[in-house]
Amino acid sequence: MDLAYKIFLDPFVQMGTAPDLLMQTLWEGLVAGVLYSLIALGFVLIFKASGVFNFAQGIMVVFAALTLVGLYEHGVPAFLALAITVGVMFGLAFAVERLVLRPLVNQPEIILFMATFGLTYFLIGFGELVFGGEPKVMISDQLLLPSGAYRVNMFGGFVQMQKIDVAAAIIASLMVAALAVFFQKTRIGRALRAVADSHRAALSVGISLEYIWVIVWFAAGIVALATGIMWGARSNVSFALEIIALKALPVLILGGFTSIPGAIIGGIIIGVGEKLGEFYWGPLLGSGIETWLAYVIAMVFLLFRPQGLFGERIIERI
Amino acid sequence: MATNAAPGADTFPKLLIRNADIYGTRPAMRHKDLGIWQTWTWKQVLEVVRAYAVGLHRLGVKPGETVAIVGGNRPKLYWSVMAVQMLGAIPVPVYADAVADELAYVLAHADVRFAAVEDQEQVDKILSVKERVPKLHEMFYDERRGLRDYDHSHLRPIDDIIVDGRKALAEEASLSAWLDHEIASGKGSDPSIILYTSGTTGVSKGVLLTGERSLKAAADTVAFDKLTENDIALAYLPLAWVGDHYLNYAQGMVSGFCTACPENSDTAMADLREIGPTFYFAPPRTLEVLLTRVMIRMEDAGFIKRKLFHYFIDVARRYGDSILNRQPVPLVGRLFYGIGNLLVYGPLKNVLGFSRVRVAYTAGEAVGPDLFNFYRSIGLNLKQLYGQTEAFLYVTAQPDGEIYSDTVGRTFPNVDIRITENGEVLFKSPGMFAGYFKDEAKTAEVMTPDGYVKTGDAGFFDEKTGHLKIIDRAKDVGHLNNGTLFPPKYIENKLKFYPNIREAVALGDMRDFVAVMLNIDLTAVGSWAERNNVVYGSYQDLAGHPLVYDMIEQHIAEVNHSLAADKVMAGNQIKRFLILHKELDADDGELTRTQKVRRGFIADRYAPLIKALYDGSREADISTEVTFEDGRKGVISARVKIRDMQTEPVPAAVGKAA
Amino acid sequence: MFYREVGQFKTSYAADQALFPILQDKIGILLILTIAFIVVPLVATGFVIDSIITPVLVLSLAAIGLNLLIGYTGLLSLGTGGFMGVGAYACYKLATFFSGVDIIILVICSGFFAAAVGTLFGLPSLRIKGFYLAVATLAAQFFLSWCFIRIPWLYNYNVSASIEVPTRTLFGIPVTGPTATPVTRYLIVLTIVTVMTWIASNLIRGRVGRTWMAVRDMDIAAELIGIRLLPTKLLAFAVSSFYCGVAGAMMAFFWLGNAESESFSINQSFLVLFMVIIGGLGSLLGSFLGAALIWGLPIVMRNAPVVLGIPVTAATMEHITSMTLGVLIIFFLIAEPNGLARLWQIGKQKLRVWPFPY
Amino acid sequence: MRAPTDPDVAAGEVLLSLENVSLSFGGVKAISDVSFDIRKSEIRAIIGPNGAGKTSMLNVINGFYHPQRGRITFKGETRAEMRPYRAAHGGIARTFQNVALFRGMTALDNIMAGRTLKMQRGFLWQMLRYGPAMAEEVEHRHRVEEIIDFLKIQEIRRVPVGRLPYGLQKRVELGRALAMEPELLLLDEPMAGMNLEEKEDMSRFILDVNDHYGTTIALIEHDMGVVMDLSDRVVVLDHGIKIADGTPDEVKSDQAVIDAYLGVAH
Repeated sequence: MDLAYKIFLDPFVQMGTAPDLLMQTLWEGLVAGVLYSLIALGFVLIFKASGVFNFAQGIMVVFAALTLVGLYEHGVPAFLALAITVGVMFGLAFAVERLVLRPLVNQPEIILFMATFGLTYFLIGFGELVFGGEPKVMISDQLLLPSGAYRVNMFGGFVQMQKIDVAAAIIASLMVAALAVFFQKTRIGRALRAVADSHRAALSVGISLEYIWVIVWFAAGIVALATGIMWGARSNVSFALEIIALKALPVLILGGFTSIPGAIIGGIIIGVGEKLGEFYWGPLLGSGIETWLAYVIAMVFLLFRPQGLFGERIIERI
Repeated sequence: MATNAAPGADTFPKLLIRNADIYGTRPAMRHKDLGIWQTWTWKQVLEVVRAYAVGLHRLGVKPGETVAIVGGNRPKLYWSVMAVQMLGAIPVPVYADAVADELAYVLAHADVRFAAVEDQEQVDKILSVKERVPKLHEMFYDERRGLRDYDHSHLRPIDDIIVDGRKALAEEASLSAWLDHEIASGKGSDPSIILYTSGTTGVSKGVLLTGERSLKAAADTVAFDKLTENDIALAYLPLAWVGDHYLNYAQGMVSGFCTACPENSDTAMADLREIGPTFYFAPPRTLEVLLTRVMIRMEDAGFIKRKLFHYFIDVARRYGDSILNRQPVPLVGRLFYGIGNLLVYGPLKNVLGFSRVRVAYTAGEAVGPDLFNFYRSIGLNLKQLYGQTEAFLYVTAQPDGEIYSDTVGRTFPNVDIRITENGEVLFKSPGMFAGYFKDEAKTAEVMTPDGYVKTGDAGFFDEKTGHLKIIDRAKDVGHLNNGTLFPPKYIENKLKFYPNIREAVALGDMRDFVAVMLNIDLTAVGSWAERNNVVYGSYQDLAGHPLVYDMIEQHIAEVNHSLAADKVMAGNQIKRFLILHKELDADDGELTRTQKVRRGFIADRYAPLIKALYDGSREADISTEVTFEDGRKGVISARVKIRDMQTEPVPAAVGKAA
Repeated sequence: MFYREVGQFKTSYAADQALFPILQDKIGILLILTIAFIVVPLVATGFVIDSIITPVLVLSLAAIGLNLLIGYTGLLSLGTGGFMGVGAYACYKLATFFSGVDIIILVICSGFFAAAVGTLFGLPSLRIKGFYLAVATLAAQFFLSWCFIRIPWLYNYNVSASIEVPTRTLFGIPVTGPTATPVTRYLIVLTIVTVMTWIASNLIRGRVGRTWMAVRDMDIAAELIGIRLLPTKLLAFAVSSFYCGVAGAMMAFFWLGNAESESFSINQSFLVLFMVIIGGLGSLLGSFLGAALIWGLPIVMRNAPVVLGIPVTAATMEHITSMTLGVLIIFFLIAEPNGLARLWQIGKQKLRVWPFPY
Repeated sequence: MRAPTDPDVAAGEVLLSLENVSLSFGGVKAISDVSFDIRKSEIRAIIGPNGAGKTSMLNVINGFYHPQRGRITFKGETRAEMRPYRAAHGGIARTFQNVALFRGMTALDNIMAGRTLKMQRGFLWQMLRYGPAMAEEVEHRHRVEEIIDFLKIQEIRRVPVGRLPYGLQKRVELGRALAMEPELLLLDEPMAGMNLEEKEDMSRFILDVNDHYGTTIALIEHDMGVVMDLSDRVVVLDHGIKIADGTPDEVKSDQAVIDAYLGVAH
């Protein structure tokens, strides 16, 4: 009885009584969600275009951030470092296409999936070898990212919003917008969609898959870089971030592997759900439930809608 | 050996009973069926055959009657032979691949009332010629599939007969006694089987053999090769061929060894490998095909492996045969051979299924020295024998340790050989046939007054080895217009020893020079074409291809060279040749069922080509009728090119036949 | 080349379907077993056994478990570590409650707990496939590792927050805990692994295995020949988790001696997954080869510089190892996507048809 | 195998009947209001132009699709819809238009898989693969070998079916269906993509199956010649509607059928 109360009533009572806290929680959930979305976005881009379930996306985030900071620490001016990092991400995309995707073309998904594991291990080793394993501080100021916080008064309390988070939200939405434009308007973008629909079709309209793949991985790299900067600015840069890559998986399930809007919305649902759960129900179970709550949400969701939020129903034919 | 002196066992049924006593629980027969080797011991076989015999008896099979056996090597067909013999009736095996015509002829000539057949295919074939075999009353079949809807008034499964027989035996005790009496009263002088020779010329003749003689002959060879109940042979050659009946059936009965039947013709090679026979017979053609396959497969092997293979095969060529013949061999030779045996010969024999072979024979055609030596060099105890259906196979054979590729061996124990002044070989043997079935005339023709049989083969005894050498069919040995002795087969064989040449027909009797018509070997030349990216659509394309002609031309040049070396043969160098547009085929009557060339027939069938060969024209048109496997007929026509050959100077003296 | 199969014919289906129908293989396996059971204990040092051989055996068992799921039933799972953990903790609790019961029995029993949990988390497999399922199993992984940390009861409220394996004896000989010798622990592990591998091979060659593979290759057709998908998949999950559970329990009791939640983290899952993929999907042998490679490689890497006398800091070595591991995984996937088992198969076939190339 | 039942005796007795079956996918009608029956031991052909709903028909019969309306009566049991495994239990076997074999398994294992329903031994025995389990395994292997022998595929027993040529795959698939010892065998274009010789073989096998095991067969086939030779009765569908039903000769001369086939290449 008491427990039932704790689970089903108490949290909502709390929400009602302290709406400002609720808002705070929602906001933090939103921000976390945005970052999940960005990583999920990287996944989706690659999965759409090359059918590869890119486990390395999370690591690419860390790797990008690490490179950026690392370069700066070696005395490279911030924006130059940024530029170089972009270059590095391109190099990475290129190398991946050459050394991993091309030799493995037409292999079953699971094999490509495994290959990205290999990539993960490589990037971790490489990153730490070059820039050292110890955590680093993101060079937010040098990149002219705002710091400090807004205090918004509402519901008789106030909600604290880190400026960096606001920036993150804005940049994220800009990037999504940019990608949308990229997909809809540019030739390459259309090519990408063609590839996503059917590789053969793409080839028939004379698009080189290799080229496409490089582009996609590069795009994913850029997304990763942005994510890295944002996330790095909130906590700091180390391979502990790796875990957030796994956070993106339930997002993908909610959103569907191939839907960009899905990734966004899924990310936010997970982010918010997680924070709410942690904040209001967490204490019941002892904290830290956010490590798995997302998955349970996703799993339950799957049982009712196996094809995800935006995926379309598959009719099996024989 | 104890087993040959079979006291009182002068017929196959008696021997079967003896075997059930001595070897009771030893395997008599194995058959790869339903994926595993089904096995029957001698006891079981006896029991089945008795039941079968009784069943047949109840169907009205009477002593002295003939029963046709049509099909492949299957236990139930072997049992049919046994059961029929048990009733004192005469089994008449017929080649399973015989076309309806031949089948009809044999069944009619042997006036069979019953026929035990393998499957629907044979049933259909026989039904299709039913009116030509009026006496045929009833058929028994082994394989049920597809026959269910047939009119069963004169058709029944062998299984049912056996079951019926069993029931009968179980119900009335008297039957068993009656059967025993039947068997006991069987006489060795009674005919035990009629084997229809696939006559090299004209229609086939029914060779009548008696139990006693057959067993005597078999006993001799069993002793000669020391075969025992521990041996095993794979019965994969036509049931109706004297070879199978002798080597597997008769020898099996006498020595008590196990006869294994392959699952089907496609799996024969694999089955051979599984069962690993200790006694093996293969006609030269089979060995040839096998060797060609080996060489082709090795072509695809990696560089090092290929080198390794050829190196050690070379080693084997040098020492293998002597080692097999237990002749002194330098230690280093033994050493290298040992390594080769580990790396190549052993594995090779293993993949070919020869690992356990103790005695292997080849016969029926002359064997190429290379071919013959290859198998011996890798340690397969391959020997040659010379024989005839009329002799119940053996006339001469090569004893262990006295092996020569160009002889057919010593006169066989208890055989007497005489050679006429015109070179024909005559013999008298224990297994000698009783005569041709319903054909006294023919019988008289081949018998000399003093009871020798004319083989129709020309040959002579080699001074240094004391072995018989066969050069050709006596009647085929002719003379060129310049008087040179001309044995076509001798030349043909020299040609056929090249893997690329499958069949050859040499012409020259009463002509100015020797010319040949050839068949290329599609497997060998085909893969050669692949390697040299020569494109071709059909045998005909390939046969007509200039590059192929060039290749063959080289072979013939070599043959000419070797001919030139031999004084007697130098005159026989080949001056012109052509490659036939189609493969010679038994279904078209160009070859016998045992794949021997039918000269006369070919001579008029390809008359236009032959004319062209001698009137100096560069090419000639030919169209021939062909029979497809399902019996339909069609016509192939083509324009065949002809090539001239350089010949080497002929030594002055021209000899005469040895 | 060394195969001499002539005359090895089968006269019964039993013989035809034997585990090792070819004589030479029988000899080979007997040789391996004698080496494993007799030679190794005599010659191998405690260090080698504890740091290489025992771990490889334990992980092989886990890999077999996962392989039954992925390789034979086609269900992708990333929860292996979690299921191993269940085994370990279950065994620990059992050991605490039934201190009298033979430890080996407890190890086996703990498999059943893992099986139960595995089956539970296998339920979604009816509705979802492929990567979606993989992610679902991740839920299991994270939930379980969370439990291992957050539920002190599981580790008896030890301050170390980890399993501390008590000393247990078998016929008076200590088999677990600090006093147990590496060799004793090795022999027990070896025995269990051998038996369970044999059982696995029996399962996959029989009806059960065929239904699994049928579901893997074409679930629709499987359904239409009367195979019920859910029970089949759940059975696969159960058996798979059982194997993982036992492996986990052995890991804690016979190898590490004490284990905290880290040992059963997501990384463990990935490691085992590598072993299965690199070793070869759908091959028991592959599971062993994969385990040996993935486990052995870093050890070799780490010790190489020491042996060669190259001065490298441990940290740097770690990084390099991780890099090389990554590269090697990719390399192997490119070289032979079907894994080491396939390489072995090809080699064997070559030997069988020697001197022919095919 | 099951004792062969004599077709003549059994003829007339209805094995399966469909009444007013309708099936649609999201508004798209695949089958509308089709009724017909299949008699014991007959060979029943379902023909029709592409997209006539033939395959959907089979899918309804063995329960892969569930019709929105209509009743299915199989062996006297009436139900609104089949369930795949229940259909299998009930003795309905099936082959597919584009072969649906277990590609990773050998021909032998594929056919053995067809025996799953017949195998009873429990998990524990399976673990030991000893005693009863082995005995059962052997017994069923024997049955399967009979089928292998029947279909003349001895040489490919141990070959993973993925490596087999199409024609042989079709045979193995038929073998797997036969292994279920079905009372009703559904063949979806058994001869699609075969050359003349393979077609002849396959027709032979189909007749033999019907004749040897007395199995009732319902088949979809495009090759009219084959259909006319093989089948006892033919039902013709067009755009999901039954347009004719009767003996081959009746159907051949049916105007509606002729119209339906006009312009449809065969």
